[in-house]
Amino acid sequence: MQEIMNRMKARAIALLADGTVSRVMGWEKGEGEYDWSPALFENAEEMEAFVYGDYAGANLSKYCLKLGKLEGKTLVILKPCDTLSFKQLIHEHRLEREKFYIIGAGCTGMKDEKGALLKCNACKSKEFAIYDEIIDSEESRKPTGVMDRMAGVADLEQMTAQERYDFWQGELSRCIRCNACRNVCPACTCIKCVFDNPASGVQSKAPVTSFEENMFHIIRAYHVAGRCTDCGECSRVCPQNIPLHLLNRKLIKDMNELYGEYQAGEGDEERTPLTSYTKEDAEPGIVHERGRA
Amino acid sequence: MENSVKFLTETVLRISGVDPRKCMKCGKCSGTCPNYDAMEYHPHQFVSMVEKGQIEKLMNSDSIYLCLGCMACVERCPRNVAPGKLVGAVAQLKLRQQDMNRKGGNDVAAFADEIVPQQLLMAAMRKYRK
Amino acid sequence: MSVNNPNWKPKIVAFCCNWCSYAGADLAGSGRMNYPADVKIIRVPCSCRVNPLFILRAFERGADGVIICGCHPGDCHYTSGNYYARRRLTMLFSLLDYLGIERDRTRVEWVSAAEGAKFAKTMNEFVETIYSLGENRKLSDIRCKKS
Amino acid sequence: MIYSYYPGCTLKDRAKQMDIYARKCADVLGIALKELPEWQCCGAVYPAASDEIAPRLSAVRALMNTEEGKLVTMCSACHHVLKRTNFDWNRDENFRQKANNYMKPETPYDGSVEVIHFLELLRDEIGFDALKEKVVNPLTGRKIGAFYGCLLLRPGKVLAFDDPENPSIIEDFIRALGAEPVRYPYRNECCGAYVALENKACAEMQVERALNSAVAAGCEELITACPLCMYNLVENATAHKLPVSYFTELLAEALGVKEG
Amino acid sequence: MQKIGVFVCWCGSNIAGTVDVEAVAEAMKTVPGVVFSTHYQYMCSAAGQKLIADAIHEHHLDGIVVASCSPRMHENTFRKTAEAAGLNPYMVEIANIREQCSWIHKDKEEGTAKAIVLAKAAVAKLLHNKPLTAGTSAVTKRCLVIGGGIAGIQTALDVADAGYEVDIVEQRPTIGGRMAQLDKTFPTLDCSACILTPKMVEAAQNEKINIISYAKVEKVDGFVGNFRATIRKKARCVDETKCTGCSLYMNKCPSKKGKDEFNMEMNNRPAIYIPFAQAIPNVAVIDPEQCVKLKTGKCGLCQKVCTAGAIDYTQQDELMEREYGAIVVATGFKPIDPSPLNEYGYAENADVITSLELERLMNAAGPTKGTLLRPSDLKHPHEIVFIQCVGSRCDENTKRGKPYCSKICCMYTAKHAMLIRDKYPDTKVHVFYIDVRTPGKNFDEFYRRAVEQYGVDYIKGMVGKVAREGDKLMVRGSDLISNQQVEIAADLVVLATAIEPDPSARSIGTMLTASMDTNDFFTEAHAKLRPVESPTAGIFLSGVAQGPKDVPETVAQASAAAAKVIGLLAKDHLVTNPCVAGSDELLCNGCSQCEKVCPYGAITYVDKEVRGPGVREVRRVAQVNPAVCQGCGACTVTCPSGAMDLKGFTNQQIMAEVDAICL
Repeated sequence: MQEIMNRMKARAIALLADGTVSRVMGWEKGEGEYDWSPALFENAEEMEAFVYGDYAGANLSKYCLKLGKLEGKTLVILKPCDTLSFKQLIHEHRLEREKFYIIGAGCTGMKDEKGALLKCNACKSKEFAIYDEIIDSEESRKPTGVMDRMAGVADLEQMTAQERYDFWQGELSRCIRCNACRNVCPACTCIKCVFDNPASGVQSKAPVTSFEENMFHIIRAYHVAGRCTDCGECSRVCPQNIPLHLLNRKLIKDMNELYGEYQAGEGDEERTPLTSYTKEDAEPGIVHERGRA
Repeated sequence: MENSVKFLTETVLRISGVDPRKCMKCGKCSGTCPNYDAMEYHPHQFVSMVEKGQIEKLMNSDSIYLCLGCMACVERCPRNVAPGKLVGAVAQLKLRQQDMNRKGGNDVAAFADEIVPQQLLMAAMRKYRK
Repeated sequence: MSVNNPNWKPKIVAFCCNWCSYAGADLAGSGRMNYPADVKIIRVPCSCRVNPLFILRAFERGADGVIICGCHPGDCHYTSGNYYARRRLTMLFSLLDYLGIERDRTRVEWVSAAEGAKFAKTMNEFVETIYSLGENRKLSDIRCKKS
Repeated sequence: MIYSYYPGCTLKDRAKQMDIYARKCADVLGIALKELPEWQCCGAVYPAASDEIAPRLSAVRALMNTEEGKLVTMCSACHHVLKRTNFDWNRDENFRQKANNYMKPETPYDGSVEVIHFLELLRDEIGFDALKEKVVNPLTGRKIGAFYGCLLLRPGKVLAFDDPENPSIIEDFIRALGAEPVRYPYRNECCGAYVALENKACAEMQVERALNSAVAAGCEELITACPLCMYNLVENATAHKLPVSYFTELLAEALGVKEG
Repeated sequence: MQKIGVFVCWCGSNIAGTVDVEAVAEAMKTVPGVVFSTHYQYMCSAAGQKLIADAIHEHHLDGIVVASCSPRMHENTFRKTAEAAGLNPYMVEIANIREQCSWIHKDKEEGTAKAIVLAKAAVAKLLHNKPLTAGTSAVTKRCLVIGGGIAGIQTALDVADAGYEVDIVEQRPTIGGRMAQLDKTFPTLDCSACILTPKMVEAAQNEKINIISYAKVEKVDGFVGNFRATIRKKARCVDETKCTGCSLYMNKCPSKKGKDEFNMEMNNRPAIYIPFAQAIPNVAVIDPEQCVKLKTGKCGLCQKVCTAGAIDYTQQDELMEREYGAIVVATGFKPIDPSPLNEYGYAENADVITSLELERLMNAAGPTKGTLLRPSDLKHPHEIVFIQCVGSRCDENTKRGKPYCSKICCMYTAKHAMLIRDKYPDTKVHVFYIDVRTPGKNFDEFYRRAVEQYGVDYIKGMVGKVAREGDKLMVRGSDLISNQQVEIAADLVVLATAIEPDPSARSIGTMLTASMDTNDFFTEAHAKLRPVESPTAGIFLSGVAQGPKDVPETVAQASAAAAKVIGLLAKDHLVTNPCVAGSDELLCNGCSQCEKVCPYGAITYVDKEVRGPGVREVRRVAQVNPAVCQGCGACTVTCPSGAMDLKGFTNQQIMAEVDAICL
């Protein structure tokens, strides 16, 4: 990984120098050993602080929303799974391809202080959905993280309704509505969230009752359904360690089972499972029947 | 066993699962019944008489033993009434009355010979006694 | 459970599309086909107008069941609205079920303008289901419950 | 292919031939008919009253003891009773509950068995085209009428055996054996066997109607899947008479395994 | 604070019977925003409307709730009332306390409580209403009639008579439909062709009418006043402009195996044919399934004999796009196939026929040239049995036919029986019937004549079995009056088969988004009061497409549909529905999800400078074309930010209703 980082750094400095890009979006070390944060670099000197490696877990796609509005091109480093988020934002016309120079970064699985990241345990792909050039190594092309992505969902599905209810109440009731999940999510990109908009009728800033965090998380999962690439950032950043990704993965699992395999950000089709249909789709009653079998 | 009109009617309706009010009185059941001429009351009459509560008349008629159980009337009824099931239910109700077996076990056994198939004897046991 | 409160009457919200199901409900009415007064209908232009927010809001405010009725698939007045609704509601219901909410509190039924009897039958069945489930406690906002 | 097999009482006695030929043919066709252990009489008639539980218990037991997923029957009456029992088991909660109370089984029957008649097996699992290829002794030139009777076909929705008004399975079977099927109007009417013991005249009338119809249409022989029809069509024939045989006998003849 | 008035209608005893209207009006007075509340016997009456108008003036109301019947009945009435009183018509909400309350509840306390909740919900919604202004759209002054039977022809003639252009699209090679196949018509016994063909000719000669035969409508989009249809005109391999209808080719064509559809396939026809002598257009058509030239490339005999040079084997299907202001559905019917009801033996016996087949057998242009001969041996039948209600009036669970009465069978069977007895007095005629239904002018008299004057034997009961025995058909049925089972040795059995909508109806209904019932008959906008309109604006219904009817009823309905079409086409502009979607530019993310689900393509995206508090930048935002948007709301739910909303059914309005119902 060190070697990849060095190549990346050299390449970024060169691109800055020849004027191809005006800035570089990457990572720098924070206070702690594992605490690497997204950072913006505008020249070769600043690039000294640039790092890439095992702790560059953060998905930089969402930062591109603001960067895309600046003059000139931005170089952005995207790991394979990050490219899905980026491409999805292109599908949604939130990013302009020409405003970015994308270096696809080889990845051998990311970590934090607790070990491998959740998303890396069940790595979706080593393919880059979008890039200008790739800097990787033989090592990084090997598959990593072969855990079943849907195992956690399947476990919950096996429980009784009451068990599931108790599980989720236990988790969601710990929500402090810090909005970290929303802020980091590359699919949660509304200029103004319905929950912040007094005119929406569902505005809520902090949870007053047990219901509101339910509402917030159900609607958040629902609003990103079909657009969520399963990047796992929501769970990664949650200070309360709520497994929010289990909500998104449930919807992904259902959509895959009912409407055919689909990965947000992959391919060129802009329609998501929820903005398309077939005449033979299952009836909503399938939810009821499936549970009874 | 109670024998009020209400009890008998309700029992027949319940155990047969037939709703005689669905009948539009077209007579197709009787038009298709292969044993019509032998019967005192015909399939369509079973439907209207059960609806009117005249169960005892039906119970006391040999017609309940003359139904071939062939289900032609059930199959062909355009209203899904199933008159044949009513005949069967009335017959069953009769057998459930005290001392109302059509034949005793020995009587049925007496039919046995070299050729009569076992299942016919078994069927007779079921149809004639309880 | 309803045993706690013998006087409990469920609150049931029925979203009906203007073209088929609302007309079907009218037909049930002119045919004097009874169904419990617990059902209150909200008219929407199409089943695809039903936002999951409305459904959650209803539960939050104390509804015990929410049913969405629209034109039969293929018969949508707007051609495709109910097809989208079908996917959206399937996903929402599945998610609610996943969160442990009684799945029978939600239902989708396609009722045409000519199906007054089906409308009444559906509502009777749904109300019966809700009675058997009892009060909705899992999703409601306690502030909204009248004691 | 292995199938559970329910022969029924009559096939062990008065209708032995039907069973013997069926087994011989099954061997030729590569089907293993695995006789259910300790089966009891199916009950012979399906009760008309929905609250009659006991007469259906032996049928439930047969279904419960079926290990192969599909239970093959040969006799029309057994087929009728088992299929209807199975149908009601899956729809009538009351029946299920009471029957379980009576029998107290370790694991209650889950309703998953499919009851099929041997003819359905030939049509749906083997296929009449494949059957045709196995025929070594085609019955060319024989004009054979199918006597369906009532128990095989009705009630159509429950038995789902063939179109109850316009069945074709036995005709297709006859054709596959190389003979000429003759259709006649009374092939799906009742032979009247159930009243034969008490009321011979009635039975004779039904038989005469059927045979008259068959002869008029040009049938030279009849086949049946029902021991009751067999008995009645032979014993209570009056003005018209026709040779009657079980469909399995015909099959054995065509497959060349009738003798020996 | 808004000032809202509530008006509770008694609807005579319809509402007041199970809802305490006074209590409802009283309860509404305490609802925030309500400044006036009253009740009245008939709000829709002139006096009731005046009461509303007066209250609007007196209390300076800026919104009203009428608690009354379904908005589908009187919403427009009260909107007009409000408008006349100076209020925006969209500041009116209806609480449906009749169809959805008083009529379905028996307990007055319960009904009253529910009515109050419904009225409160309406007030809650109204508090969020905004005045809306309807736009206008132009009307294309042309009408499309789908189906060229008597229904379609009559509608077309009447619309054309008012000066508007009409296209008739007919799937068969000729117009005329089922009526052209009938021999005589009840109860006058007019010759069907004699009264129909003049109308066909009139349609052909009318300058305003364009007959597009051998064609089908493939696609329709647009909306009332502005439909656009794609029509596929099938290749008939004969140039319509050149063909003289001479029929010289008939004997030359080597293919003789085509089934003559006009004669119910009872005889064969050549591959090139004209369906019948009076066909319009009187132009031949080549059946591609039968034509030797088209199948093998060798033949071309018809081309050689055609002096007009009309034959063109290379002709291709032609697609036409046309614009219309109104569309009339006149797709008609077909008799059901009685084969599944094989106790009647239709599938096996040539001499068991349907009534429509009998029409052809009795018609001079039919397969037997009008002599009644039975199909099997062409002998004259001496004993005929008619069976009524074949496949009609069946319980839906039996799968033995249709649940409805086909309406015309009693009368045409009486007609058949009478005509046969009249022409062949030596023939015995029996009719098995369940009921004889004759509610029409001179209908019962007609039926009685069949019995009393012509001695037709009517047997009350149904047939259980038809079995061939020798050259007779043994018909066994019950005679319920004499309580006997009867058996009749018949020579011919005629089944009065149920009728069902033409198989093309379902796809046309889907194409037009016109609602249909479970039997595939088109649903009318109101069963009593708007019987010739579909609930979908601009779609009108003519003939059996809407439900079984006889010729005079069909003609009457066809003219009624024409009157509605004329009323529409006479307008230069239509007022459009102002309840359309609209996007809040400040909230729009420009994500394009809404565009994907819009069935009308009404949403486009523009780069636009957006200004708001603290915002001034160019963004990609959604824009809705209000003339194209039909107001379904699919976009509103797809929009995660809530930028897209639907006027008249806004998020706030619906949530206010939810709150009012649940609290």
